[in-house]
Amino acid sequence: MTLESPPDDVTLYRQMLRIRRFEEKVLASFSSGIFYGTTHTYIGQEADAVGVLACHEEGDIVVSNHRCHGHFLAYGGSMHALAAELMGRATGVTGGRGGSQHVQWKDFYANGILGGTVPLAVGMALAEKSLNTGRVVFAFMGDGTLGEGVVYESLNMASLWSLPVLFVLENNRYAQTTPIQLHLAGEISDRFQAFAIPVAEAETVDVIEVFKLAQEAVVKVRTGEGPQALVLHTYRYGPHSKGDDTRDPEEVLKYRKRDPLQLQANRIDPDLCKRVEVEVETEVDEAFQRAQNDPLADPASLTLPLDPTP
Amino acid sequence: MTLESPPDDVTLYRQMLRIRRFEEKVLASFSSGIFYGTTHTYIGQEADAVGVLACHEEGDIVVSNHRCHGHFLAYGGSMHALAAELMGRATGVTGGRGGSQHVQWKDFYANGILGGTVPLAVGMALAEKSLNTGRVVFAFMGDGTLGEGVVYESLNMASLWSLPVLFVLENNRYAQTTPIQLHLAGEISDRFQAFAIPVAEAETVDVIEVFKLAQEAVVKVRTGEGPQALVLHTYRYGPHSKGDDTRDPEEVLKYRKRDPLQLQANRIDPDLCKRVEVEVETEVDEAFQRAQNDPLADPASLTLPLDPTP
Amino acid sequence: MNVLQALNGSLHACMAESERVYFLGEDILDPYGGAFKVAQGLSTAYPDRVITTPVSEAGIVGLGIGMALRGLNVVVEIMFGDFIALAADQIINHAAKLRWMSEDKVRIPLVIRTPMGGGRGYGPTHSQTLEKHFLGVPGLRVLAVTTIDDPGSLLKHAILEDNDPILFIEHKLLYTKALQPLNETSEFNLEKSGERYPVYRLKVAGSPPPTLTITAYGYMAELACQALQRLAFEYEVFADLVVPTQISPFDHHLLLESLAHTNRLLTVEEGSHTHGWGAEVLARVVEALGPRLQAKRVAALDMPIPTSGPLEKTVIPDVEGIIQAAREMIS
Amino acid sequence: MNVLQALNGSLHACMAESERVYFLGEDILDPYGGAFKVAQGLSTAYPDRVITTPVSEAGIVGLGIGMALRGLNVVVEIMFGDFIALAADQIINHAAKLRWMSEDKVRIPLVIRTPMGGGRGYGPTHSQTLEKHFLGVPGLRVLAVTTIDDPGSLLKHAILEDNDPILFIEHKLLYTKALQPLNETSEFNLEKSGERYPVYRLKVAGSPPPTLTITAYGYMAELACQALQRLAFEYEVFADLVVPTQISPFDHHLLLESLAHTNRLLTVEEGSHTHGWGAEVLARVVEALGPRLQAKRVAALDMPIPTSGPLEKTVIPDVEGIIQAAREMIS
Ligand SMILES: Cc1ncc(C[n+]2csc(CCOP(=O)(O)OP(=O)(O)O)c2C)c(N)n1
Ligand SMILES: Cc1ncc(C[n+]2csc(CCOP(=O)(O)OP(=O)(O)O)c2C)c(N)n1
Ligand SMILES: [Mg+2]
Ligand SMILES: [Mg+2]
Repeated sequence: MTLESPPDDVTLYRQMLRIRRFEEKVLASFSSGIFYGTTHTYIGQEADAVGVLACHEEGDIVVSNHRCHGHFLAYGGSMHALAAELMGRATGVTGGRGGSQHVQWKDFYANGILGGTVPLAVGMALAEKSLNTGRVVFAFMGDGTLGEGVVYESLNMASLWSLPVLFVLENNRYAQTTPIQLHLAGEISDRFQAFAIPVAEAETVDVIEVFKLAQEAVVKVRTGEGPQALVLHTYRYGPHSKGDDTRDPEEVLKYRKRDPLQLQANRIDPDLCKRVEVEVETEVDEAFQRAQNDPLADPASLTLPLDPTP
Repeated sequence: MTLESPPDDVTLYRQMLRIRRFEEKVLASFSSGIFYGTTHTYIGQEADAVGVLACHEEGDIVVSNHRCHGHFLAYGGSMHALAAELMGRATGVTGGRGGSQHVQWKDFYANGILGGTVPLAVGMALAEKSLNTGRVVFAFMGDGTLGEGVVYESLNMASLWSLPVLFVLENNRYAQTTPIQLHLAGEISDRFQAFAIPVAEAETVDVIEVFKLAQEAVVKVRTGEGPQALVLHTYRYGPHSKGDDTRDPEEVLKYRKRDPLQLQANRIDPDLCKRVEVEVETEVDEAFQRAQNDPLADPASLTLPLDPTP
Repeated sequence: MNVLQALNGSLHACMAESERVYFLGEDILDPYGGAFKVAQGLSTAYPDRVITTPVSEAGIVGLGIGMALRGLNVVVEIMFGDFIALAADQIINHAAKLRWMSEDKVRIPLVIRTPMGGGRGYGPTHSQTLEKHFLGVPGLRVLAVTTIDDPGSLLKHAILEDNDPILFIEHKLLYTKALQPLNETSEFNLEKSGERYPVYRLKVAGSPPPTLTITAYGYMAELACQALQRLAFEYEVFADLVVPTQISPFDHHLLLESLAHTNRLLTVEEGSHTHGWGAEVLARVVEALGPRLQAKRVAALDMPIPTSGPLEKTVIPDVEGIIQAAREMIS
Repeated sequence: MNVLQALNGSLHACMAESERVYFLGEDILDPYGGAFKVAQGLSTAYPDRVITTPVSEAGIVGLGIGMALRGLNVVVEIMFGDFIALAADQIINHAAKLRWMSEDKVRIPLVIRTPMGGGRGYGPTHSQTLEKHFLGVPGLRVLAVTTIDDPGSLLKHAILEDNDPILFIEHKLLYTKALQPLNETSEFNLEKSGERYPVYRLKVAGSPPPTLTITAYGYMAELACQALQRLAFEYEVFADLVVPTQISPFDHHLLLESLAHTNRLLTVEEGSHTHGWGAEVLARVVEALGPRLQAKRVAALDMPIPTSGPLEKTVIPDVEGIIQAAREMIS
């Protein structure tokens, strides 16, 4: 297996833009009451999901978290189904059962318990290794999730058994409202190295840089070198969920100036950029429109989680 | 506060010998059926408890684990009460409730859930720091306990808040029957350093060397430098609990040759050594004898764990 | 005053009253003040005793136990009750046992506060009523807030006047609900039994003797109040409602008093049906009353809590469900 | 053949039958074969599919879920049932929900085996009967072994023929007990209902119609068998004993059949009394039967399990306690 070159600039741009516009629409529509529950948007972090998942191959597994829309769209999930899921429609990814943070489709798994899915990711890697499928597990988590003990139990076993999993740590510098210096002692990369897991690290929102780092790491994982970690220092532009932003607006502004989309747009002919913009906006509008016209989830569709009869 | 010199050689020897002879007697007496439950002996690791706890001051807190007899005796716990506890007597440390691994007396706390007490230790350190008592918490754990996630949650908070706790990691190279290479990825010291906790480390059974390392670390803890870790590579000579030894006898023999007691005995006049031996043997015999003559725990002593009435 | 204000005010009062009160939790610093704002203002007023923590539920409960062991009165906030399972070992094997294991030499004055419940579309991992898995833990007290009387004083008793560990349940939908002070309600006759953690008995003011006894706690007590009125006015079914604040261990004294007249018991809870709180209530009452009790439980369906409104509404009990069950029992 | 041999044999058979069966646990490699030896020989026979793990209960259950998600049939051994609380989040929020959350698109063929129970003086953190806290988890099946019939086939069904997560309870004291094969017992009349996870009904052979129905699972079913005989021969009290292997969700069909005649129910369990398994059994039966049931529970005292023999014996139910409770109900 060799290092492949990244997808073309426009594709990368389009994918990031799809996430951006989708999320903007989610935030803008929230007050209209079309959604159930809450949401956590990915705006500002798009280069991570798109750069990393550009390396995923059919059959690879993605384990995501509460902030999963970006991962899901980059994985190839349906924008319409995601919108419908947020709106509690029968056509949602899980028929309205899971909502924003509990998305399961093909080999994509997201969940609202921070850290709780990390051992699942490692277990899936163990299964794939045992079955010799050559599949790689991508496990996304945030800086705050490094507070959860089960993450370390998982890192230990992933390393001990040399399992095919790439840990993608998105450090957006906050856990909800808590800045990293109030929740994390020491260095993020050391948390992986303490388990002898090699780390690649970057302070970047450049999707191509992310892709390259990810691809190097994924090749190692896929060729049996064992787990790798990718620590991506990034930033989210939006609030943690909806209205709960307590950060210094100056700080947000500073990071907004190094926008991953702008950076990638600069690599593209402006007219082409515009065209992509229009196409994506149309796609987002249509996805939302269609979802809104879909029927609400039907209580008759509910099933028991277990067959009760012996 | 200055570094104090270690206790005199005979005192150190006597303390280690008290543990050794107590534990030998425990193992030897088990088949006679005088005990309830099981036990985990400390034979071979005596230098750790004695060397480390020689640094403890009145009011300091000791958090121990399933293998607690050595810690308890070095802390100053009553040998008779410990023997009585193992025998389920009313005079036992906890009146026969806790047994071998659940020992609570003064500021000493032991428990049978691996790792579960580590956050308690850190919480106690937080309390002592808040109350400005100058007390230090000694938290003992084994190599296998590094498998438990809550340990890392605890290390993170201890470090974040610069709490007065000394983590004493006794690496006896096994978790029950599992050799360390099958349960631990990477280096033990890195597990602490990943949380920016300074580590002192030694491959030694020399009680004076242990004391010196511990004293240096404790001084740092006590003077507000925050948590420290001491990684002591050691070995247990006995089985994990009673009959369950699956290790290579050659390996056990190798480590038996660097016996902490022998090492310390070499520093002492042989006649004095003999006298100490006799005294300790008498002490152990008397402790057991007295305990065996004590009444069994009385069911009428049982109390509810909670007052049920509102 | 609403429940949120009462709880927040109580926390302020406790921290003012005793310097030994400490508060730990995730994202609890001002201006955020916790995901549900119960901690609002605390970190500004008591910066040294209000500690925002990493995302480590087991760890912070464990730390709270350690602090309590050393004599502090500790409040730990778990952001969503769904995460309490992460601290199960700390609660069951440490907090609840340490006093007993030490022959009462150590005590654990720890209050673990957490919001439970659905109704907001938060989905399967943020809408649960998981306290049922922590009922009947020897050594653990479980309290649940309602709007009745004074939830602030309930919390205060828990923090300042109890030396044993407490799981303190706050239903998310209660926060914005107005309190029903004991003496001011004209719609219900309200009787109170017990001081620290009272049990309340309500009936529709001026109603004839009850033929049914309903018992509910937390937010379901709210719904049961509504059901009580509609049962009386629309269906001429008259019921007693017994609302405990301490749901485990459960004191069935007042319930038995009411049942002595009605012999009919309906329990209502938001947790899933099987092995819920109501099971123990029924069991106790049957044991006590012998072969004359008719009983029924209203609870959530035995499945996770879905996000989509129509689904969530189907899974979680509502006023209609309570009324229907009550009517079935009477007919 | 004893229970240990049956379970060990079943594991061997499962691993031989399907290459998709994997086994994870702490200290399970030969020659040790696990703390209670249930895994003996497995690692020698199937070195690639038997994985000894670090001391990480949450982690290994989580890994098991992940493996199961990818189509393997996974058995995870938790060394002592007391440690299951460490995996509570993995069980409640992951294993039990994933199928439902995916609209049945994924399945979790996972068996978490663990020994529970006291009687060996292991003390407060190694003697508990904690399964009560995992009953009524939507999406989780809880099974419990007895000596009756074939515990090996129970385990085999769980591992190979069930695609949902299972908590599989083995009482420590059962391992060395001899099996009571269905057809060979002359002391009891034995009736079996259900295939995969049967419910059994026993009565003393040749006894007159029962006046009492006892239900118990696990090791307590053993004690209840002894009590049944002594009640019959010493006190002329004749009882039916209903023994489920699936304790949650609980199928009360056979129990109701028996109660239709006796109207008297005694539940027996080793877990602590309040909010135990018996509560749900009683509640269900009362709901079904209406005002004619007399009921009582025998269970452990509501306190931790002490180490010292005389104390432990006082806390945990014994045959005498069952007999006494039964006689009280009849008199
Ligand atoms: C077990 C658990 N604890 C707490 C939460 C509440 N919570 C949701 S997101 C979040 C912060 C997560 O921070 P991070 O891992 O950095 O991810 P980010 O939100 O920054 O993407 C918290 C505390 C949760 N969902 N799960
Ligand atoms: C939570 C938990 N899991 C498993 C066990 C069972 N157990 C008791 S001691 C032990 C090995 C501990 O190894 P280590 O920490 O190295 O201490 P050592 O026994 O070597 O002193 C295990 C697995 C336990 N007591 N608690
Ligand atoms: Mg973050
Ligand atoms: Mg060890």
